Amino acid sequence: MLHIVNKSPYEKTSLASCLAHARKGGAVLLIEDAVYAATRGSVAEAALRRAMQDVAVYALGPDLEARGIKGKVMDGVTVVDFGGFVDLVAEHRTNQSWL
Amino acid sequence: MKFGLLINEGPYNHQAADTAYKFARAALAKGHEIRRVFFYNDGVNNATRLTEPPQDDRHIVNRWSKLAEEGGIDLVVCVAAGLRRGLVEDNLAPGFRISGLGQLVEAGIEADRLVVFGD
Amino acid sequence: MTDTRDEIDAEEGAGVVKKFMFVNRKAPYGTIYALESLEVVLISAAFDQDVSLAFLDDGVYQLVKGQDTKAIEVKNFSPTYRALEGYDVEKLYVERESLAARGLTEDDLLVPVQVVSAAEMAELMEAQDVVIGF
Amino acid sequence: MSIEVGGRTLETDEEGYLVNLSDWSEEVANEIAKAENVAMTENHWEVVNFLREYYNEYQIAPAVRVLTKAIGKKLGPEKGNSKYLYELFPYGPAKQACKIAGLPKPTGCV
Repeated sequence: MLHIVNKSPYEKTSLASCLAHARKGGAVLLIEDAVYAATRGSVAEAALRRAMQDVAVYALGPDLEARGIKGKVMDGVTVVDFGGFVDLVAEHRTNQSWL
Repeated sequence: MKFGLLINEGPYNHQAADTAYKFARAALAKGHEIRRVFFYNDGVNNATRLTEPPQDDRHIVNRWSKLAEEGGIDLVVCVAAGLRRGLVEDNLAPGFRISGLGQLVEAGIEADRLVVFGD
Repeated sequence: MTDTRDEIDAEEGAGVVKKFMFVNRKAPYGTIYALESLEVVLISAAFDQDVSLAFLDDGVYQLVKGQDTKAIEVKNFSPTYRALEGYDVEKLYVERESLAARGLTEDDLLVPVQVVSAAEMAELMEAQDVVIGF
Repeated sequence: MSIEVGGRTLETDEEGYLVNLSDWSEEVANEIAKAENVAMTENHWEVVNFLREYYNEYQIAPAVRVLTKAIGKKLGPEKGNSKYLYELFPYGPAKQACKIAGLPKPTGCV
């Protein structure tokens, strides 16, 4: 299952809740303000690092660029463009937006 | 593959409508079909033809109208959510139509993937 | 009540049965999401799909007993959750961890529900065809 | 728009639904029914009263499917079908019975 998160981890608990429900083999895509969670050296990094043992983590490149943090993405996060976003949705039988 | 999109936020206030639009364009570019875009909650405000943003910014409403015209995409505005917010036939932008919530459920049934964009 | 458009749609969509889950993670009244989510659920019932509702995080507040909105002059839609059974929407899952974190128990809720763990909730989500969260 | 009932003028929307639900009374119901060309009988009142009770309990007007099922349970299977309801309210229970019962206009349909 693909989980889509769009909230900064410092504003809402959406990412934490998503990670608590993402099952082994699933994927998490960070878009909009959620891309801040992928920042190297941030408080959110540890939680994401733990999640990566079970799920693949992606971040939307255009949102990283817009926010000036493209160069600060932590290792292990795969950056995708909108085409990659479409592919992720297509590849997973189901998806869920954690609004 | 057939996609259905649900948009729950208005234009400009939240990025959801922009993300959904970029997603729709990317899906079409990859040869997928957009079965329907359903506008619900404040998302109905994507459909008001009275929208006039400054010229140096994207025109979210016209962009949807153009997508509908070019791609024959079915843009459906929820009647109940629209009535609550003053969005009716009179101020509906080209390419949109107003219909019931059943159109959202139907899109969920008929599309291979339904993706929700909101706040 | 809908005796035109939506029921015609429902008949046309006959045949396919998908598993729909509506995920409620937001509290009522502060925003409209809970109410408009419930409105979709009521319509979806006409399509003979396999519908379930998940309540987790602040969504569990939607089901708390004793809501009285008179003083804020907002429509109290909490009684409508009790109508769901008549719509054949009978799968209401509430996450145990979310209740506990908010100092709530099953006795605080206004409808019969199935309380499940976060792990069970994750499994339920995974088993769906369409997941709509507001 | 408005209707006159017992010397009072009550506001309605363009389709004839009451604007203020608290204006409703049996007299008002009869007046709305007259405008709809529905001659109220015991059978009509059964449905109208049922709708009011349902609304008071759940804060929504039931879908027709749900209404017929619930009516069948309460008033007997010969009444729990849409044919019976449409005979009483030719333009449909949602459009006419809800209006006469003083419920909000159903928004789900166009």
